[in-house]
Amino acid sequence: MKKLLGDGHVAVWVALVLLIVFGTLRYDNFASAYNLSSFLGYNSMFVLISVGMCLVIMTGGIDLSVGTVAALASVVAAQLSPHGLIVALPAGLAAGLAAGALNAGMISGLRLPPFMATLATMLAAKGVALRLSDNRTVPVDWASDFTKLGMNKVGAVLPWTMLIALVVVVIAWVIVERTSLGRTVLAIGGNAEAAHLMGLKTRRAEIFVYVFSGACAGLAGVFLASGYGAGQPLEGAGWELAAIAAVVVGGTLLTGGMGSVPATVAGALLFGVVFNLLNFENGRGTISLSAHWQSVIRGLFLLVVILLQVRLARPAAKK
Amino acid sequence: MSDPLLQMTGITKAFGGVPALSDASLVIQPGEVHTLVGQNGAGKSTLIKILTGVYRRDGGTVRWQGREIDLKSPREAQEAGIATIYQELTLVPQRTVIENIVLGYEPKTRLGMIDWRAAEARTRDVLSRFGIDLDPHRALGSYPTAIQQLVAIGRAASMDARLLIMDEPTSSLDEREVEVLFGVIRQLKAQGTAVIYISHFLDELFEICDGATILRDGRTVGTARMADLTKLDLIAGMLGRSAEDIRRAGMTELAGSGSAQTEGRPVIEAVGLSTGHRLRNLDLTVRAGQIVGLAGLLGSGRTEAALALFGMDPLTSGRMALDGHPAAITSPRGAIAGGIGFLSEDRKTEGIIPDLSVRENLTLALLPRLSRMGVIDEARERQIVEQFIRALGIKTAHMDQPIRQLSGGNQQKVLLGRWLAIEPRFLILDEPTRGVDVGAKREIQAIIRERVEQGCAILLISSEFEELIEGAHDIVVMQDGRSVARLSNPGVTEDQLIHAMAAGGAA
Amino acid sequence: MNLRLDRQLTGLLAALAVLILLNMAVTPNFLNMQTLAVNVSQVATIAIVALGMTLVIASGGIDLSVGSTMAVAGALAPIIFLSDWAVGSPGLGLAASILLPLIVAGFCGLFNGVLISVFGVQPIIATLILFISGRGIAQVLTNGNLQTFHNPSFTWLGTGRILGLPVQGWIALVLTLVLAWTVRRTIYGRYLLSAGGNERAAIMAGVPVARVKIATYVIAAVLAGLAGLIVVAINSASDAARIGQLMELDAIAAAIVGGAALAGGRAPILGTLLGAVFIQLMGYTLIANGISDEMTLIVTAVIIAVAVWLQRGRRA
Amino acid sequence: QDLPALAVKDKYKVGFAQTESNNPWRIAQTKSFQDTAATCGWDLVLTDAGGSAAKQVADVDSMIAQGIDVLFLPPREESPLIPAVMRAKAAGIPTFLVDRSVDPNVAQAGRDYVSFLGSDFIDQGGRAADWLIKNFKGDKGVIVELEGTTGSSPANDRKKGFDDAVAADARFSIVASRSGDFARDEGRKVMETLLQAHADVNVVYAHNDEMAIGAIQALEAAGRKPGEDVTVVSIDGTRDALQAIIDGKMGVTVESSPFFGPLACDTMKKYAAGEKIEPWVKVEDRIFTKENAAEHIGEAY
Ligand SMILES: Nc1ncnc2c1ncn2[C@@H]1O[C@H](COP(=O)(O)OP(=O)(O)OP(=O)(O)O)[C@@H](O)[C@H]1O
Ligand SMILES: Nc1ncnc2c1ncn2[C@@H]1O[C@H](COP(=O)(O)OP(=O)(O)OP(=O)(O)O)[C@@H](O)[C@H]1O
Ligand SMILES: [Mg+2]
Ligand SMILES: [Mg+2]
Repeated sequence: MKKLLGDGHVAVWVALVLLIVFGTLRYDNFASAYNLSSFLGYNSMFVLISVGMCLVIMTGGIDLSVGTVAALASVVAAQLSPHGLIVALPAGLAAGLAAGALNAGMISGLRLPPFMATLATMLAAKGVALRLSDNRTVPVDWASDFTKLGMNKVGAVLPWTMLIALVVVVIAWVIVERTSLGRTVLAIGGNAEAAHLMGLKTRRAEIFVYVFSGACAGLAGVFLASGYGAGQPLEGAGWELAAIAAVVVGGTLLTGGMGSVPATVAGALLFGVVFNLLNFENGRGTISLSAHWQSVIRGLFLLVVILLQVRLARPAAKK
Repeated sequence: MSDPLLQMTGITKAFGGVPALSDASLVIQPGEVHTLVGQNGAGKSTLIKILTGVYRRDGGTVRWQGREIDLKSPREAQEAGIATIYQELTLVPQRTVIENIVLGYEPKTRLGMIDWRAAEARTRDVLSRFGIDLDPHRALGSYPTAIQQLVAIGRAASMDARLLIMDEPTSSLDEREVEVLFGVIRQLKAQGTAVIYISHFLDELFEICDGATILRDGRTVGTARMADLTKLDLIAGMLGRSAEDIRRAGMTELAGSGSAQTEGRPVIEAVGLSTGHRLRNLDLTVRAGQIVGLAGLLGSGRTEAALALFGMDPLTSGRMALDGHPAAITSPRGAIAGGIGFLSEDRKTEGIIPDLSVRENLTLALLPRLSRMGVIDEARERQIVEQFIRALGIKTAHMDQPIRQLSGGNQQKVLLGRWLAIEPRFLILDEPTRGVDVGAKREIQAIIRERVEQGCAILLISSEFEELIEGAHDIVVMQDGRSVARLSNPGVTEDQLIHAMAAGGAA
Repeated sequence: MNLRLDRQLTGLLAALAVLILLNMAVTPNFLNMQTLAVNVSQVATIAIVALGMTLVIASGGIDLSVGSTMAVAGALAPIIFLSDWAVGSPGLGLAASILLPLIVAGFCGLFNGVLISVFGVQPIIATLILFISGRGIAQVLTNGNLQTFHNPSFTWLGTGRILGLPVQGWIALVLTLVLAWTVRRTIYGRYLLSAGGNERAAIMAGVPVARVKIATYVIAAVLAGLAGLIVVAINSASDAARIGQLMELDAIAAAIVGGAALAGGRAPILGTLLGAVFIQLMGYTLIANGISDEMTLIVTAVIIAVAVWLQRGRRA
Repeated sequence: QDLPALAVKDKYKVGFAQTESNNPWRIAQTKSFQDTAATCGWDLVLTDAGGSAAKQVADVDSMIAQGIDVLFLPPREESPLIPAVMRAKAAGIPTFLVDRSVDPNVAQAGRDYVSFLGSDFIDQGGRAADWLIKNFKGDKGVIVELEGTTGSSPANDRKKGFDDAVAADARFSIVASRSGDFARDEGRKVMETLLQAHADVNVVYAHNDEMAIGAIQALEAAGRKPGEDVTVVSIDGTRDALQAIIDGKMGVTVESSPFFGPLACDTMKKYAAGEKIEPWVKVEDRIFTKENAAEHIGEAY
């Protein structure tokens, strides 16, 4: 159980459960199948990029390019959607992989700081997405089976996208917990030089995390195109910060070396729930929050979660 | 004789134009324990790092088992059969002990996943070889340096290498662990593993090594069988002076530091100190002009005692008085303001600021006194640094060189300089001569003695009995976070001390 | 250390020289005073924010909230000088409309600094809070409305000229010199580099790390506030939603191109100024030569990567 | 017709899924809906997608879950909001698109949503061009175009409308066209730079008034005389723009009113009453010039 929740990352689970309980009690239909499935569908993209980001951050790196890479992948997938899912999905994924490989090359090969390398990719991916799409959103082919991926559900509630995202989560989790590669990822974050001197395959691990993160972003882009019917070159702004926040709220240290994949998922969902709650609160009509107040409240909420986490994590870290 | 296992010849290496190695060579026979000796900065670690692919050499050849090789990374070296414990602890403190031992060579299940059960078993196996009992699931960083050092040794020793390199493995170990380590080395040797053993403790070398290579200023100046050497020869070779000179100068500089100083006024008095960090009950008094040694086994809480006295760990009970006045020392900053200095045992994480220069590192604690209205008097700063570089014989290209480029021993001297510069009333030295060559060790000891004679009170934590017995006026023995005995010089013997440390309170 | 930084500066200067030569060859009217003035006025705000960012990065942190802090200060200034009280006593009103926003900005920095050094929150997350909320607060202050005004004495901050060059350029230059001196010659500077270089060691050498960090975030925030005022002054309008948007990325990029390392411990102030100039000039070149917006993104990416690669120190 | 019907009630739960709140126009639009809520008997559910089409869909979803009666939706982009429209329809919620439309090949007014209330961005660009062609005195018009946010539909449409119309007149050439991100500060910076590279510019077309004002500041700083030696044309009709017209610095601004609230209330009531609603309820955009600016400045935002 401790492993499942991520060691010492209870705060985020507690907050998540509390918010869901709060929403269920306070609002009609909050826990309805409709709301749940749309919530899961929308947040599948964030779960994906957060998990990719989680591995990157475990190495002590950062990937600022996830948002625009997802946008680029959505454009590529949408443009190829007439050929069906079988072509569009791998194509979008490949776009993500390519961007990830570019990051990996700059960081592991040219030894550029991850912040700057992925910032460059962030700009370039947006430029390429706009170029490919001729500055417009790219409609998908509704007649093909491409949109089924984003629109259909398993049972009444679980969207395919979330299911796939969870599979990726499990894969990432197994890699981190049970493979040499995953442990190397953590070791690099703990002390990159030591990991190298210990004879670990640090370069391979470093390349892996950026390519993996790129792939997650690419897949998120495919979900975006498929679930929202368009390739969107302008989407993805601020996704990198959302993902970083999810990872950190999940208890992963930005300095690397520690972290939990499941807690990161909880972190990503937590922010989704907050948005959802704010929408429902606005519908109650008691207070109509302007958009400005909403951002103030989101910040305050983040503050509370962080302080809670600091309090809960401190004694654990010291023991 | 068959081919040597390893043959390095004519190795050269320069860092940014400054030569570190100019003509170094090293020959290792299969199954021998060979030492590489030399002063701080002689190039020992550099030579090792070139062999194991951390640095690329500028010139020279390396032959391994008769074939010329060119290793490009520590990984390749390990795959070729060379396991290394580098001088700077190279482990990952955030990860568990298990991981630090098996990382890179994890036992796998049939599915290619890590077999954590087997990994734990292997870890316990390795640890028990060294007689360490700890929770292998805890983060390595939560254990003291010595444990970490043992884990590093355990990791390397479990790799079944043809050649095992140890760069100052015993610098943070006490005598008991050193014995355990030697046991392991003999075992490995019996299995045919060769060992390169680097240490500044010369007695150890005579105990464990078969052959020696002497390095001076990046050049190999001699190689011999250990049996053909005396300590004096070794030192003379390292320093490049005649054995006669050395004999005349004597061996340890702490010895005979005046008569027992029991009359000086107490500079620091601690009664019943306890902290949340395993310090249970410490009574300690150090008088002006007195060296009090703190002895104890690994984990007895000596470092914790120092941290408490220095205000790093908040007290849960007990009180302190400085110069006879009750003092609440709650931060290192406050301690320093009260005239307390603390040379930490962990140079890398608690000592140096790697990117700052030698000058900036040396004056860090002194800054408040070096500045007026927040502006640093750089002229005076340079003058002071100049003086310490000369007095301590710090080997550096210039005072603006980043400290991380200095050899370990020289970094230690800079840090000692940092504390001497504040002219402390009370100086805590936690393993001050760790990793310092014999020549420099004497210099450092001389400086310590000089300070004591000027009235400074010193708490000396050391795992070297010789240093304690010859240097300290009084020795306080610790066990499980408590002070259990106080032995007074002159007259303390090694046996007495060992007995007190093990049995506790007997003396 | 001096040697190493100097080598980095040389690399950056070389890159700048190439850019200038390229412009002289291809950009029309490049060598004239107005071009200089335009570039100086545009680079000033980035440079001012980047200076503060450099200090924060040197402390081992990062500050995402600079853009929001700019918005808060920028939204506040017109509220103050448009108030009845300030209209009544314009001199005091003007002073208040500059000082008060800077003080409020300082409090934003204090908030960041306290979260980071007292509560131990990681800088990127601590400053993310104000990144999200700060702009919201600015918008709440103004009800989201664009505030436009006509106030020549305030506007001077953004449009005035001294010796033919924009006031804000001089401000940036003076701040650069002052901070460069501060980092090199004051105890604060030394403490900052120590805290960023090895926090635990710094604490054990008596460095008041918490105080130093808080001061650093306050300085960064005040500088951001100043930049916010300048933006408002240039435009004679304050749009809380837009002031300083994406500024954090520009500022971080300028600092890193200038030689700062995200791991902390280095504060190349002069490099930061040059980094900001480099980024500004690159943007100018692309716009002036009619490169399309999407190509601009791609070319910028390539140039940033190459610039960082050319003068890459150790890894950040 | 398979559009969901709307009962006649005193109170309606009305959803308004705003796309973003980062410019004065959007803020005025939101305010207009909030003001109307009071007079029209709405319980308004307001969301803000922060510029993300995907989030806007999620917002609409959460409104559907809350059981709104009517949806007013300014779709961020043409294609990505189609799922939202379709799901609202499936949930029996009549939807009115506001100020932007969706891809007509997939979703159609009268079938998938009730109607589109708004103006025509292409037409706005065209009208700005028409005014320019009619009123430009010189014989060579060197144009700098300040585009809106790259890739956004108003930017694309306003560009197309203007560029096509101007292409028909041989006097004009567009020497530079560059995004100013719909913002004053960015518009000013881009204009400053372009002015250096193209000193002979004598026409500026901005996709919104904020950028136009920024451009005027840049022109003045460079010693040019907007209104005399440079003609500035733009779109939106903000107070600052009308003031600039009155001051003689700007030639024209084509209105693009954000005040949709009353029209929305009106149209919804008609729909509930069973009246037939046009697929496109066109908003009549006025055109503000020196002749009428002064009389309308009071109502501008
Ligand atoms: N990365 C580096 N950059 C610059 N100079 C270096 C670097 N590493 C080592 N040096 C220099 O090379 C010389 C040899 O250093 P080395 O660490 O090999 O000494 P050592 O013999 O191991 O000393 P010690 O006994 O103190 O560990 C020293 O003068 C040191 O300053
Ligand atoms: N053999 C051991 N097994 C488990 N834990 C140990 C062992 N030795 C030490 N420790 C840990 O170290 C703590 C005390 O370490 P401390 O650094 O105070 O020792 P020390 O006496 O200063 O030794 P040294 O000077 O060698 O570091 C103990 O409370 C314990 O947690
Ligand atoms: Mg060494
Ligand atoms: Mg100790």
